[in-house]
Amino acid sequence: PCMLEFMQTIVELLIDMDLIVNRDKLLTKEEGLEVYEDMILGRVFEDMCAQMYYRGKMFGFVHLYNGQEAVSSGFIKLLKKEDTVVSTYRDHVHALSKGVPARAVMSELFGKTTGCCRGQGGSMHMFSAEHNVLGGFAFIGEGIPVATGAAFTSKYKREVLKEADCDHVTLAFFGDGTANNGQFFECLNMAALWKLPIIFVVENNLWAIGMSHLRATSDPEIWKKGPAFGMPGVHVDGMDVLKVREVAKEAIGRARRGEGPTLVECETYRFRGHSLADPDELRDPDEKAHYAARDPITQFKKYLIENKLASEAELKAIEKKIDEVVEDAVEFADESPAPSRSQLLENVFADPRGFGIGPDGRYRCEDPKFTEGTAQV
Amino acid sequence: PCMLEFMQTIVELLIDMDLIVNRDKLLTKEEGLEVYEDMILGRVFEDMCAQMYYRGKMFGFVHLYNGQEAVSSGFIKLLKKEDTVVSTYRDHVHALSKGVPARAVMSELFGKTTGCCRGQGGSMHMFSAEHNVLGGFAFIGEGIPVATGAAFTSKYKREVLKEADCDHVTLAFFGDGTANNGQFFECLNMAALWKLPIIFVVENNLWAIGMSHLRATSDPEIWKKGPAFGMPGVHVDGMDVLKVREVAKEAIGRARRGEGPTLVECETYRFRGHSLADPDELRDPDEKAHYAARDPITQFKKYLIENKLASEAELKAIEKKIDEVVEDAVEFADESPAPSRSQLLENVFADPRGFGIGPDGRYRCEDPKFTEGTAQV
Amino acid sequence: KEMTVRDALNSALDEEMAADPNVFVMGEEVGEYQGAYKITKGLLDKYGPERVVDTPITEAGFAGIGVGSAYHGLRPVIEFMTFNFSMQAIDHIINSAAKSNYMSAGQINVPIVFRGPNGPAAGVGAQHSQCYGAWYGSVPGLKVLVPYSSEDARGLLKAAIRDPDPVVFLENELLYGESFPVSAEALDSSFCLPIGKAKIEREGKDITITAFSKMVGYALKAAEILEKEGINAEVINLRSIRPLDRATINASVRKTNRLVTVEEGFPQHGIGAEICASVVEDSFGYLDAPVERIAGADVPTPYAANLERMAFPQIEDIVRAAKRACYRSAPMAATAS
Amino acid sequence: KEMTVRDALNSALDEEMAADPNVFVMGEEVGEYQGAYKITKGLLDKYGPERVVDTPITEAGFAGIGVGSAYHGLRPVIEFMTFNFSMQAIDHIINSAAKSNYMSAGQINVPIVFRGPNGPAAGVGAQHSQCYGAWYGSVPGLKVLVPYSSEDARGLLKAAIRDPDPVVFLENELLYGESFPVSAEALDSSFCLPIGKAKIEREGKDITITAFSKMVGYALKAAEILEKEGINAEVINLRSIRPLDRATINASVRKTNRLVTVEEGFPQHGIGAEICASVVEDSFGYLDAPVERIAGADVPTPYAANLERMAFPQIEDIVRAAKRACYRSAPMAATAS
Ligand SMILES: Cc1ncc(C[n+]2csc(CCOP(=O)(O)OP(=O)(O)O)c2C)c(N)n1
Ligand SMILES: Cc1ncc(C[n+]2csc(CCOP(=O)(O)OP(=O)(O)O)c2C)c(N)n1
Ligand SMILES: [Mg+2]
Ligand SMILES: [Mg+2]
Repeated sequence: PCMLEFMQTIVELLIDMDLIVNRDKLLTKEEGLEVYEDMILGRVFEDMCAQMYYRGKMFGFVHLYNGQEAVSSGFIKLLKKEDTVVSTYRDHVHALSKGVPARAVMSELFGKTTGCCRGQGGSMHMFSAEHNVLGGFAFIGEGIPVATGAAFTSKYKREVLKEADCDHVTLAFFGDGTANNGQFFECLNMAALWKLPIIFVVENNLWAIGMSHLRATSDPEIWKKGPAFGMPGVHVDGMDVLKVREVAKEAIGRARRGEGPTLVECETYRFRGHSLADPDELRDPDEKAHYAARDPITQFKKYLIENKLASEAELKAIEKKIDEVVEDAVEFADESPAPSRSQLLENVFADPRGFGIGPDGRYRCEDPKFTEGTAQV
Repeated sequence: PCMLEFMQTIVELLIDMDLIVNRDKLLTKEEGLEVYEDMILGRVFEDMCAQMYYRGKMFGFVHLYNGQEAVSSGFIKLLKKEDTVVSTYRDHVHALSKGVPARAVMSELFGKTTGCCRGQGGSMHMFSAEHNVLGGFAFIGEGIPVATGAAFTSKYKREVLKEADCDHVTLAFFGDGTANNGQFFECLNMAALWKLPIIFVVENNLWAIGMSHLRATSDPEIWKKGPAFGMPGVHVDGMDVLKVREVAKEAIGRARRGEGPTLVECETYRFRGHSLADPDELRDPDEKAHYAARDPITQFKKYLIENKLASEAELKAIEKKIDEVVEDAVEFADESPAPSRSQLLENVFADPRGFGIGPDGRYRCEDPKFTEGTAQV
Repeated sequence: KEMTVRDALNSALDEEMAADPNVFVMGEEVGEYQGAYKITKGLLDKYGPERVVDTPITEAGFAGIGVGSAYHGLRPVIEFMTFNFSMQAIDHIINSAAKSNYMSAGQINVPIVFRGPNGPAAGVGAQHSQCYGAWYGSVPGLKVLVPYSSEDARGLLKAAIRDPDPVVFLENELLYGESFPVSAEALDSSFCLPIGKAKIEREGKDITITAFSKMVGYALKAAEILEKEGINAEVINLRSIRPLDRATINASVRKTNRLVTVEEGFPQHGIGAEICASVVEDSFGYLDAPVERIAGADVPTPYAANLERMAFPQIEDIVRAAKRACYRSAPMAATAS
Repeated sequence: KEMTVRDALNSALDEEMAADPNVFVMGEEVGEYQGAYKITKGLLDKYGPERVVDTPITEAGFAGIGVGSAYHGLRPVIEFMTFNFSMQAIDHIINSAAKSNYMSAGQINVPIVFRGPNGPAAGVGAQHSQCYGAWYGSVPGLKVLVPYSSEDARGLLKAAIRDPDPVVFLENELLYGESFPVSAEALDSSFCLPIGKAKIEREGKDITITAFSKMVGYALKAAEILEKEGINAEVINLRSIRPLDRATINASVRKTNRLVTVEEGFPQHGIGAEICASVVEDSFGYLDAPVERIAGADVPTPYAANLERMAFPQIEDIVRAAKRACYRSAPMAATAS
């Protein structure tokens, strides 16, 4: 409740300061349906992951995105294929929004060779070079410099490689807890200093595992660190995909025009525990209920219908389609083969010369000693 | 020149904002002489170091403090013995201000066994447990968490160990370049969150080796990071020891009363290169001249005399005394013995059991194999 | 009586905190969440938030804060949620903690413990599965302990907390839930194991197998299998990687004349390499066969379960290596292989 | 013709930047200051601030930025002012750079070079004197190169920049100013040395001495002294720590039957340990004496010049160890020592 009051105050403050965006900028029907489908995909996919995890189909740490869909869909659906997304361990939905097929993500989670990383990466490490999803970083803050480097590349291409039309933008997604980490601040400085085309998207879901944001952060208004480092900082209601989308449009536009980075704090909430192993005992039921009532999908559905952008039937059709997509992904993953033994030693290097490769230039992956470490791989 | 204008603007801004302290709070004669003596000691000691370095008496990296004396003297002379100072590689003068004898510091620099660390630490690693000088940290930013931990201890002693009167304060000194490093921000947050009795003293000498502060920092007003992290941030003219002292008094008082940390940015300048190996070719002669004209010692001398706090003769006497102290320190260091062979293996552990110690419980330091690494030390 | 490793660690922390008010615990989720792996369960209730300190996610920051408090005589126990994250604080472990007693010529000792799960868990991928034993074990000024059983966990953690020097304490997530018999002596609050002494878990005369942490269990199982095939293996639980108990290892090899080393970390510059070099230095003439070194495969840890299994030593790998060592009888013959 | 190692590195950078616009240099003081050790001298003038990028003091930040740009196909050369500071960025070297090709199943290779001076310099104390060869050399996904001469420096740096994988390139401050003869071939801009091949600097038949970086010079001087005393030493310049050229090392030991390893890093889990284990694994029957391992003393580096000298291998240590190895003729006799 104290948390809610506090957030209330922030929102009022922001409205006063004219920092909260105008809701009137509408989207087209096509855009609305695209965003809705993406949000549904994120939700249904993650629910399925939970089922599959409990059935033993996936393992290790699995972090789901339920509740935060407005952020991924609100931002990523505005991107071009050439734009880059850098995520964390909570990365399935960012990958899906960016266009990585559900089959490839689900297979990866099943540890199958048809996964987007052939089963070598896993839940926390989704990569797709084709879709410019550069990971999947499991260490807190680790993805932020990498994303800043991706943004640096756009500038380099323009200035050094003379690709004048290179206006690619990078989005770095991470949580409130991560916004206390040193790498965040180091990169805010460099991104502002060098005017890099990056947007730092903080998904402030109020908790870092069991650590409340208010207990972890001396000034909980994360967006304020933008101006402190010389870039715009924006707070947005991360449960409202329209608001997110408007803020995202502006920030992405700024980055594309070469006008530099933006810090966006999205106030959101995760509807499940931190990972599927988390008993989730610390969060106040009232708090959970408060945010559950603001489910971004329900809200957006209502908006679409009230504004005559879509009919109930159309949305139902989307939901049905997505159910099928996800069912299909599961089936595909389940039927796909596990990695072959040879995969163990492949891909350590792009050029493995010198590392015990055979005369044919390939790894000696069938060396009987290889699991003993004495193999020179 | 652009730098100067810029600084001018900052200063005006600060005056407007009433953030620049009132010069009228005077000091007593005793205090004045103590501070003057300390500043002279710092200056003369460092000049002697340069001589000794060029004569081959000290080696490696030697970073001198000339020009910045108002900061060390202005802050540290207000401390109690129990208060802690944490410094960087540029640490000789902080150690001297805190009371470590010139002999001990000079001997350390000569690598002699009478040095404050028996010649084991060296120029960048001054420690004195007796004087609560906790180092001497050669990595950028490394000292900041350690200092924060020292401040944490004061709080712990009060709250857990029930030492109700433990009001010890910690000062962390570091440079402008360091204020871009992640550890700085991580600690601003924790210090504010836990209201630790620490003062973050940024000695902004406008340069980090050859990197101009303005080229390195998106918002060059470092003091502003204080409020951004929920603590007071103050800018002060670091060439004016009276101003520094007033700001320091307030910050130290706040920390002692348990009211939490302060960030102080002292605008200062180093009169020599980054280290004695630095050709110092990048800094503008005009800039150097500008700050040379504001030599903190000359300014303070003028103040003492104009305000009748000291006569020329008294100050001369102090200067003479310090010359003798420093001469004596050199003689002492020169005549002191080099460390004995046995020192090599001592002090690796407080309890070296298990590490190849002899039956008498002491290191087997005369083991003929010990330089080969195969000795188990 | 039986006890899980988790309870062993928890009770050791509890007793040392009760015994010495200078001892405190700091890290991510150690307090209200009761520890990511519940090692600090109940401590917040008992000792309060001043002594069970939840931190923001700032390994460099809070590890350094721990070190600073240790300079002033407190006895912090710093939890890394996993040791992988200790990389973010490695400068403080190496420079601020390990080197300060030396740099200050003994003025400032650093009684700090860095602890947390180390090495591979299950299905957590390449970034969460690394063993840091060899890295930390190379650094002068550090002591590095690697408990296997509940008795190890209790005795070594208590020793680490009471020690005046920085200790890196490497646990294993997959052992937390395992139960081991514990003696009455080990349950006493005064219980403590010496730092730097290995334990012979099983005596044998034909071959020496060294292992630490989870691999001790594997080595013991391998020894059972080998026994059935007529090979009598001696299993050494290292308990400490630094100092390494060269005396115990060499005495065993002088008896068995054959050595297999087992670890889950990467092979190059690993603990097996060091043990091999130590035996070559001290007992070269006693070795009747090349040392067999078993380590994690020289690859980042793959996620897929079947690949992951292949990436780490299995019991059958140990059996196979031990047999190989035993069938090679004379030094010269070895080169034929 | 002679060339300093500094000029060798500088010319290699210059030529590779001229040849490929994707190559850029980033780090502290690499631009306007021309490099803390002047390795990047003149590059800013020639290639501009977009390709010679001065950074704030943020190793984690700028190393990660380099990695991110390499994911997108640029070829960053990241300078650490010294490799000690690479600890602040070690997560990016290990996780973001080394493991990504594997985690992404070959989709994202990381053509990045991390370079800078490594190991002890002179009088710079405990924090500035560490050798990181063994640590980085243990990590799958990394290649680790250690040049000694100017030819090494040119050939290996060019190879590193052209390589599609992350390379850790360990230089030595005290060698920067040293001059070495260079062949015309080595001066050609197409010159490149193979990664993973050691170089026999001096042929010999009585004993093998392995060394890298500055220690190669020491080993060569030791070999001269030994020659006068009738011992004919073969000196191997490793050039690469990872991959380690086991074939060359083992072939040499099979010829000489004796081995001394030399390094300045800490002994435990060091490069000497790995070489010893490799030889025991591959050529056990050929060894006529225990391997002699020479390393830095197992202490933080002291400042005082006399102590510092004792803390690192000296030529006479190598001579002494080689003699010891030669006088021990049969394996069994060794145990008497
Ligand atoms: C360097 C590092 N330290 C600790 C962790 C363990 N950890 C994983 S997620 C997490 C909390 C992150 O919270 P937040 O940034 O708010 O993201 P959210 O999970 O809420 O999306 C922590 C501490 C880690 N992965 N990396
Ligand atoms: C982690 C780390 N990176 C780089 C260095 C090299 N270095 C030494 S001093 C320095 C500049 C520091 O500038 P500043 O913080 O302004 O302090 P000043 O020297 O001006 O007092 C740098 C980059 C270091 N010591 N540690
Ligand atoms: Mg969160
Ligand atoms: Mg500076």
